[in-house]
This record gives sequence, C-alpha cells and structure tokens, in this order.
Amino acid sequence: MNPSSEVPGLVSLIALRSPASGPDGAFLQCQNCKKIIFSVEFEQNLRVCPHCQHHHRLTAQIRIDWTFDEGSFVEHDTGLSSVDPLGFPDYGKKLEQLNAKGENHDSVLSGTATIEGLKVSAAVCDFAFIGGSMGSVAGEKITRALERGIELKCPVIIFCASGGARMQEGLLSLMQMAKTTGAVEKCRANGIPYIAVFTDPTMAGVLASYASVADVIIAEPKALVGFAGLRVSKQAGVGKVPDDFQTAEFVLKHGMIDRIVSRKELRATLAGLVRTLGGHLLHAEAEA
Amino acid sequence: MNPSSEVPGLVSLIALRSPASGPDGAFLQCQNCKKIIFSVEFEQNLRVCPHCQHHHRLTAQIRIDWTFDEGSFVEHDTGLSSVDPLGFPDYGKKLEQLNAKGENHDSVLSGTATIEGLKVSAAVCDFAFIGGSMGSVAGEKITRALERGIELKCPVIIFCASGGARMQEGLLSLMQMAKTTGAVEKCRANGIPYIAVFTDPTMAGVLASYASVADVIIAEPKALVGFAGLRVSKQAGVGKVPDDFQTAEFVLKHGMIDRIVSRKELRATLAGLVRTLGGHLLHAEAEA
Amino acid sequence: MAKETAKTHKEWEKPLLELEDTIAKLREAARREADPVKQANYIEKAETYQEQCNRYVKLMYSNLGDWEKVLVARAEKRPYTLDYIQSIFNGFIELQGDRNGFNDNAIVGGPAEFNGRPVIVLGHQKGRNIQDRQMRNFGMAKPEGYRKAIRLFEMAERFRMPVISFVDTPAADPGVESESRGISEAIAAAMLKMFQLTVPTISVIIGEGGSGGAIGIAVSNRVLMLEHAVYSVIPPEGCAAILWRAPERAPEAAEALQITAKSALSFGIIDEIVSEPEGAAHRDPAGASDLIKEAVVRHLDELLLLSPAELHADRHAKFRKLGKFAETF
Amino acid sequence: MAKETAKTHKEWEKPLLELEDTIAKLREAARREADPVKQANYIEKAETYQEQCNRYVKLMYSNLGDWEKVLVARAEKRPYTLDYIQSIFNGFIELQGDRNGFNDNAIVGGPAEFNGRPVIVLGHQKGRNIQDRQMRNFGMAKPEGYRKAIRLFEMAERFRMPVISFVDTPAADPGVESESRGISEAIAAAMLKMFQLTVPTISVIIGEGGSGGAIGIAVSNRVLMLEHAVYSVIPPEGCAAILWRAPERAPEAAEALQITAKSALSFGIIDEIVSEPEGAAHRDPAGASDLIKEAVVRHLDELLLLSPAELHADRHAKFRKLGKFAETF
Ligand SMILES: [Zn+2]
Ligand SMILES: [Zn+2]
Repeated sequence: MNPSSEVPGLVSLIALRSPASGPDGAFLQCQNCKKIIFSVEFEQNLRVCPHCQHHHRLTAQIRIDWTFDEGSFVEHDTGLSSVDPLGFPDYGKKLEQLNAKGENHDSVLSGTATIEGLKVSAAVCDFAFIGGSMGSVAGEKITRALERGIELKCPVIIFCASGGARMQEGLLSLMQMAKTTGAVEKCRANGIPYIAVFTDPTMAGVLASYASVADVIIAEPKALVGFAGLRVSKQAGVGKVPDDFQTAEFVLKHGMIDRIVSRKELRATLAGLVRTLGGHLLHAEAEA
Repeated sequence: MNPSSEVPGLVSLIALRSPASGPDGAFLQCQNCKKIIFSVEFEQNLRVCPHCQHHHRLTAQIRIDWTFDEGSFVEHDTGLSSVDPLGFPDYGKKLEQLNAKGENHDSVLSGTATIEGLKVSAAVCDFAFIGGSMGSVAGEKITRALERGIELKCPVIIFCASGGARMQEGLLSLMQMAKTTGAVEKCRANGIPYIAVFTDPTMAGVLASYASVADVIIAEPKALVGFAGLRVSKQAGVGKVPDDFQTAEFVLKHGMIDRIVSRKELRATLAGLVRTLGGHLLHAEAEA
Repeated sequence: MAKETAKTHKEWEKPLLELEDTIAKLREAARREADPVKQANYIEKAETYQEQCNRYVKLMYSNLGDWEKVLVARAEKRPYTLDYIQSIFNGFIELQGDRNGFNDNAIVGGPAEFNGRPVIVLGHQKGRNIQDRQMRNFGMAKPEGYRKAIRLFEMAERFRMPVISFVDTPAADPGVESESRGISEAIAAAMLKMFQLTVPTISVIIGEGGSGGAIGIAVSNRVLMLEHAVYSVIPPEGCAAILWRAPERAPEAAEALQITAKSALSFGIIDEIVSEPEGAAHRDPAGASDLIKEAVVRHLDELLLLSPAELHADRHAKFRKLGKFAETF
Repeated sequence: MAKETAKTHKEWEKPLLELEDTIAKLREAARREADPVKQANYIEKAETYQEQCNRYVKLMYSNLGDWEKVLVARAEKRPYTLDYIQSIFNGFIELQGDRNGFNDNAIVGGPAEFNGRPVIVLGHQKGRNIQDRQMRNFGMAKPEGYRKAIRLFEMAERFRMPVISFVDTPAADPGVESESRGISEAIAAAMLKMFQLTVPTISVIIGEGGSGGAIGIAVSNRVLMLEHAVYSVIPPEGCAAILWRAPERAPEAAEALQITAKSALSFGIIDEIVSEPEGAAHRDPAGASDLIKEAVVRHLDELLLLSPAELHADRHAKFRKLGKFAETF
C-alpha cells in the first residue's frame, strides 16, 4: 500500500537527486521505503528518510554546505576542464552539453575549508557529472587536493562518489588511479592525515585507488562500495552472493573501512579525526 | 602387513630420533610408513624415507653438517647455559641431568658458516633439548645470531625446531619472543636478509615470534607448524579441522610460508637465496 | 580452605558478597521502617556489618595469593579496556578493520585525547554479558586483531602520536580459523611493528596478561601493571595439564609460574606496579582509573623528553636485556 | 572481412595455420617419399607455400588493427611471464604467500639474477592447459596476489634489488571472494608501495594490460610495452556493453579506447615499444626474450645511475604529469 497512490494530489514526485529540493510544504517520496516525507523535514534531517534512515544522495555543493563551517569553503582549481583526448564517440558532445548547462566543475570540486574551526583541504565528488567518473580533470583535482594538504600542512578530507574511471579518456583515466595514489603516498610521507568518506556509490577505479588507501575510511550507511559491477561479480563468483554484498555494511564487516557514520554525526566525527590525527600539525605550526 | 613383523630378526628398531644412526648394514623402520629402510641408504638419502619421502628429524649437529660447507661451521656463544630463575619444580634437576650428559648447548646452537662459499650467521634449534623450547639461553643465542648478521654484514639462516616457549622460565621465556623479534627488526633496518627453515616441529612461542617474520620462510615437507596444541585448537574451533591442519602444506596454502623444499634441494635453495637477497652486502663489501 | 581452591572470583568473594547483600537488605529495611527505634537498630546493625565487611575486604585483598590474583584478574566485574578508555580519555573514535578482509572485536582502538594530547589508545576487550562476550571472543584476538593493531601503530607513527595499550586477554585465539589466517605471524608482526615505532609507547596490563596474545601488543617503552593483574607465559591450567596432567592443580602452577606484578617487577619485565584501590579495581573503577592515569601521565611525560631515535633505541634496549642465564668465557 | 570479426587469435590465424599444416604435411610426405622426383616435387611445393606463408605472416602482423592486437595479446600460444623468467633470468626462486592467510597463483615472483645482478622479478601468470589456467585463475589476481607483490616490493627495497614486473592480465579477479578480501584496497596498496620504492623499477606489458589489475603492478620508473600487447582502462567487450549494450561490438570499442602500444607511447604513458619478432612473440619466443632483455638492460643501466631519492622522485614525477585537460586562469 503506497501512500502516494492514495493521495496523489499531495505528492510531488521530485527526483531526489536533483539539486532543487522542491518548494516548502511539498511532499517527497523516499527512494528506499517509498514512504512520504514532508520536504522541510527531509531537509532538516539532512536528506535522511525519517522512516527508514535511508541516506539519499547529496550534490557536491550541499555536501560542502553541510560539512564545513558556514561559508568557509573556497573552491580551487576552477580553471580545469575536460578535453576529449581520444576523440571518443559522443564524449566531446557530452562535455559541451554539460558546459552549456553550467556544469563546469567536472566530477570533483576541490578547495579549502574549516571544520569546527580546523583548516582542511577538501575534495568532493559529484556523482551527477558523468557518474562521478574519474578522468584527467578529476584525477588532477584529487591530486591537487592531496598536495594542498602537504602545502598547507593540514588534513585532507575527500568525499567519494563515483562509478569508477572515465572510460571515454581511455588509458589516461587509468593513469589517474596511479597519479592520485602517488599523491596519497606523498601525504603519508609528510605526515598529512587523509580521511575518505565513501558515499553512495564508491566504485571501481576510484575505490581501487586513492579511496581505499586513506588513513581513515568512513562510509555512509548502505552506500554501495565495490570493485566490479554486480553482474560481473556474480558471473565470476562460484559461491553465493551475500545479501549485503558491496554495501558499506559488507566492507565494514570485512575490515576494509573504519566506521559507518550516520549523516548527522558525520561532521563531528570528521572534526574529531582532524583534531586528533592532525594534532601534530597544529603543534608544529604553533612552534613555527 | 608390516614387513618388520615378517622378518623380525633383520630389523633393528633404533629410534630414529637418536643421534646414533645404527651400525652399517642395519635396517631401520620408517616412522611414517613403517616400511623397512637399509640404514646406509637412509643416511645417503639424508634421512628421508625412500618409500614415502617422510623427512625424519635431524639433530642440530647433523643439520649443520648437511647444510653448510664442510667444516665451515664455527660455534659461538658456547659459554651460555640455562639457570633456574623461578626455582621451578624439577627444572634445576633436569638441567643438571642434561649437563651431566654433555648436552651443554641448550636448545639452540649458534655460529657462523659458509654455504656454497657464502658467509652466513646461523642458528639451529635442537628439538632433543627440552623439546627445543625457548628459554633465556635460546632467546639470547637466536638474538646474537641475528645481531651477528648485522655485525658481519651477512645473511642469517635459522633452522627452527621447537615446541614453543620454555614455561619453566615463566615470563622470562615469554620475553624471549619480544627480544628475538626485536633482533629481527634490527636486521630489517640494516638490510640483513634472514631466512627461516621450519623443520618438524615449529610451534607456539617460536612460531609466534622470530620464526614467522623471516624475510623468506622455507619448510620441510610435512613439518608440524602451528600456534596452539592440536587439542586446544580443536576445542576452540567451531568448524572442521582440515586433514592437513598445522602442517607445512597447510601453512603454504594459507600464504604463511614461501616454499616447501625437500631436504636434498634445501642447501641449493638456501645458497640461492643468500646469493640474491644478500647480493647488496657482497657489493657493499667489494666497494669498501 | 575453600578460598584456596575457588575456581572463579565470584566463588572466592562469596562470603563478602553475602555480607554485602545482608547490609543492603538491612539498609533497605531501615529505609522502609516507620518505627524510629527499630530503624536505628537496623542502621546500627548495617554499620557493624559494614565495618566487618570493610575489614574483610582489606584482609582479603591486602595479601592475595598467586591463584587469588588470577581470580581477581579474571573477575567478571573488573573494569575492561573500554571502561578505562571511557574514564581516562576524551573523544575516542574507534577505528576498525585489518584492511585485509577481516575485523576483530577482541581488540579495539583508535585516536583519542589523553591529558590534552592526541594519542592512539588500544587494547583487548572482553565482554560484559553473554552476547558481548561472544562478540568479543572473550578477549581472545584473532590475526585480524593484531593486524588492526599494526594499522593503529602505523597511524601513530605517521602522525607522531604516543601509543597507550591496555592488555587483558586469556590468550590469543587458538582456533582453526586463526591458524589458517596466521595468528602466529600476526602476533610476531605486531611485536616487530612496535619495535619500529619512534613515538612513546606505554602498555598497561590491566587484567590477564595471557602469553603471546598479551605480548603482541605489549612491546612498549614502559610496561605498567595493575597490582592485581597477572602476566604469564602460559595459563596456569595449561601448565598444570602439561606438568602433572592435572589442570585442577592450576593454583600450584600459578605459584610456580610467578605470575604476579611483584615478580614481573623483580625480573625487570615491568617498570612499575600501579596500585589498585582497596578491594581491587572493580570495587572502585573511578579510583583505579585515576591511579592508572596518574602513572601513565608521569611515564609519558618522561618519554616525551626523548627524541624519536632515543625512543626507538630505548625500547630495543629494554627488551634486549631480558633473560636470566649463566655465561662463562 | 572474416579477419575483422574473429573472436580469438586462433580463429584469426586460421588461414595461416592451415597453410602451415599443409607445409608440414608436404615435408612429411617428402621425407617418406622414395622416388627422388616426387620428393623434389613435394619439397618444391612446400617451399613455395613456405614463402607464401612467410609473406602472409609479414602481411598479417605488420599492420595489425586494434582488435587484432587484442587477439594477438590474448593468444593462447603467446609467451607468459614464467616463460620470460625462464629465458631471461637465472636462478629464479619463486616465493609465495601474502602472509595474511592466502596465496595466489595468478601472480608469481621472487629473487633471480638478471644480467648478472640480483633482482626481484614478478608478474601475472596465465595457464597453458585447462587445469593450469584454472589454477592461475586465467591470470586474474585476487587480493592475495597484490599483497604477495607488496611483500616482494618490500623485499626489493630492503635488499636494494631492482624490480622487474611483467604485466599480463585480462583484469583483477572480480568475484565475491575478492571483494570480501578487499581487491580494491590490495590494488591501491600495491600502487602505493611501488611509489614508495627507492630502487629502480621497470614494468613490461607483455600481453594484456587489463585495467586496475594491470596498473596494480605497473607503477614503475620505466614502463615498456611489447609491440603487440594492449593496455586498456576497460576490456573492449565491457566498454561496448556499456556504450552500446552490445559486447559483440568490442572491435569498435577497442579502436575507440586506443589500446595499442603506439597510442600509449603517444600519451606518454609508456616509455618504449619493444619490437616483436616477425609474426609476433609466439612465433619466436627466444627472439622476443632477447628483445625484451636488451630493452630492460638498457633502461636498467640508465636507472642505476640515479640515487635512491632520485628514483623515488622520478617515479612520482612520471605519473604526476599524466592526464590531458584544459586549464584557464
Ligand atoms: Zn525511507
Ligand atoms: Zn616411509
């Protein structure tokens, strides 16, 4: 019994992935449990369903607004844009269309911010831009965000949301896996803490590179986290596929992430990690 | 049908663990397949049963003779002997008896030798001495053997054969686990290759310390290798105990050792490892 | 003497528990009593018993035998690692996983603030109730527990954080699963990693220091031990089984093995005995926490004066000299 | 053109194989023939066919299309890692295990001598026959394969040994088991470890350079690629399935993805194309080995002139600059 079919006139079936959250007073439908949510409550609840606790996807901008101190985020690397190095079918056209729509930050926003007053370098993937796929621009922005941590002597926070590498850039996108991982190695060598947050979905080439080698990995509840597409995994596997396969809960159980943190506790958890793991940097700064 | 029961007059049932291998021309019985072996053939075959390939245990001295270049082994640390720090029931008496029998090297022989002309520091456990158990003396000799590798800038080879820590020395024997592992860390920091050979049996406190953190681990076929006594493991386990549980074959399958090497190929394998992994030491020496 | 052969702390403390129960009942009766004379009578009785009880506690705990120490160290009510983390540290964030396919709940750890300074704190964790105990595998860590610890040690090194570890385990898990994933290697690798560190490290044996399972996270610059904790190369039951084929002779084995803080100190294996409040840590967890905190702060302050290289060398030197033997030249 | 849509190398080479079969039969007939005239006739025919065959080989392999490269790179007869280890290295001692509970047979490696110098050599290994192929999981490594590689990298670093890796995998294993043990982490950790090394590292793409499975062991100072090997972010079949929901359009996808050595070189992703003998490596494995050895020796000699710090920085710089994008300020 779907309430939306009972009271169709009251329900505004706005796609929850769109940045516009609908007019005040409108109703939305949970993507998971299909129950009706009052949109104001939905926003107040950080787009977590009050009925089933489903964490709906956020845009990069909303993620930034809800994570960092108000107005503290300064975007960097805004001049970067994707090209079509292989002349790949339809890729150039797609980029043009996205540009025309004003979607000009590619699949990653990078910058600096503060969280509970503590300085961080940050990057946030945007799943809305070609599935958050990592091409040359995304790889470059992630790399610069990590390097900026070294330069500014502050921790790095990256919100992952990606289907994987951007195949339209061929081998160049595979190389972004190496490039970003190289930047993580430089952070390690320089004592820069790097915290990754796996949001829905964190997959393939992104998971198999900078995402998985973070010092601390936090995931949002039920986020999809995996290497291969489910179809491929099922074909390859001899054994049974567990019910929670490729979820945050599955990878937690298997020791691959540190914690699952609900959206409303995320900011405080991140601040706590920045404060403790980055303590030596503040100390070094105070001495300098 | 046991041949020894058919021809009892011909069979000399000498315990194969004793250092004396019996007079020429005598027959022995394989501890594993119970078949009859001509003792000269047994010795020529390095105490490996020609029927079932069972690798019978060797004394420390025979191990040394058959591994290193003839006459090259020089024993060190001969002045060390066990005391009875806790006044543990019967321990003092046992040590006196062993001393009286001339068993004065405790459960480890340590020294230097060459293998195919290459210099090594070596230690060999003797299972015959209180089950090869590691007390303060064994821990000290293993530690010195590892440190001697650093001092002489040569690889270290350790033959393990032990039931574990020597409980008669209480917490002091537990500390030998830490002490010997500390010496392995110093080898790592100094680029000294350390190769462990797991012979039958390599267990408990020895396995859970210096033995398992060797750069390369070789085991003899079918050697018993495990952390807890089989009884304890079975009690603890919910699942089934595999047929090959706690054997060299089991730990190889589980990625805990590098190779199983038959006794007749052991010397060449060790020399090959010393030559390649220790190459930088020879190079450094040549330059000095 | 029943006291001598008690098999659990509960059994051993029974007379005391009964007395405390009586006192509680008397106080309850007093509370409900309307008649002031009768009430005064109840209160007086309760106070007499209370004095007696206090005397017993003092008597029983001031001169514990070796086996009694084992019982106290294993006491169900004894504070565990997470209790001390809760009371002594601020802002603990538990981190999980070995990043190799497994997570272990018998070892917990993560960053926290200690005395105003970021540290990594970790330790074995036993469970309070039945489900919790199973989930924690009775504080017996599997390989993934030690590999989680290694991750935490590496993090401490990378971010220059002192490490404080709490040791409280009967033993490492000896099951088939643990063997198949290399429990021995995991313990050895954890010790090796601890030797590599160049940050200050302090271990506190708070309950059972059980053999390889304990030393795996106890290779520290300073090793402290609670007054009634035990530290042993083998569980007394196992020792008795091997020596006399009689596990029930565990109390004798406990004496032979010299598992007390006092003997560990005498052999130079620990650096300090941390006193417990009267009646042991479980009768005053807050008091025990304060005593632990005071000792750890003091040792940490000393270690913070050393350079990274000195901390590394100090730890090596500390363990290098352990052992008792004769040597002739 | 049937050539264009062949699905396997065997199918594609079929005319050639038939011709070779005919030649072999003619030579055999000649050998058995008593009549010298008939014999001469057989031999002459065989030689004519042989010339024709040689022309075909030259023709077919001198101008391979992208999809044909895929077929050649995947050819069942193509030399695999262990073949090159056998022919180019001396005294190889295979080391096994991830020291975490698992061993993988899809990645092999260990110390060996190369050109008179101790090195660590490793690589993906496919199987020759059915059992072997299953045992090697078709060259698709699981997490334990990458963790074994990490152990070998660490050993190379500790003992100052150059690393030579051979890349030949369709992809990393995507199964449930691999996911549960963290295949993604294992690949990322292997790359991270390769970045940490301060010894010379050289990778050679000898067959299929399949996506994350390949790059996991290919983050080297120098990356060489055999003339007919392929290197791709996604298998052409997968790309075609995503783009056009038509895996059978893989040949088109192969072209779109630009998976050849030539394009990898043009994007600065590889440092050199190693020529293959006429008719590709499988028609002359010894020749291919010589060509690989010559190239690796040359690059290694150059790298050996760099200091440890320079080798580390060189590798970082090499990968740091990869990518094509526009930037406005
Ligand atoms: Zn819902
Ligand atoms: Zn036999």
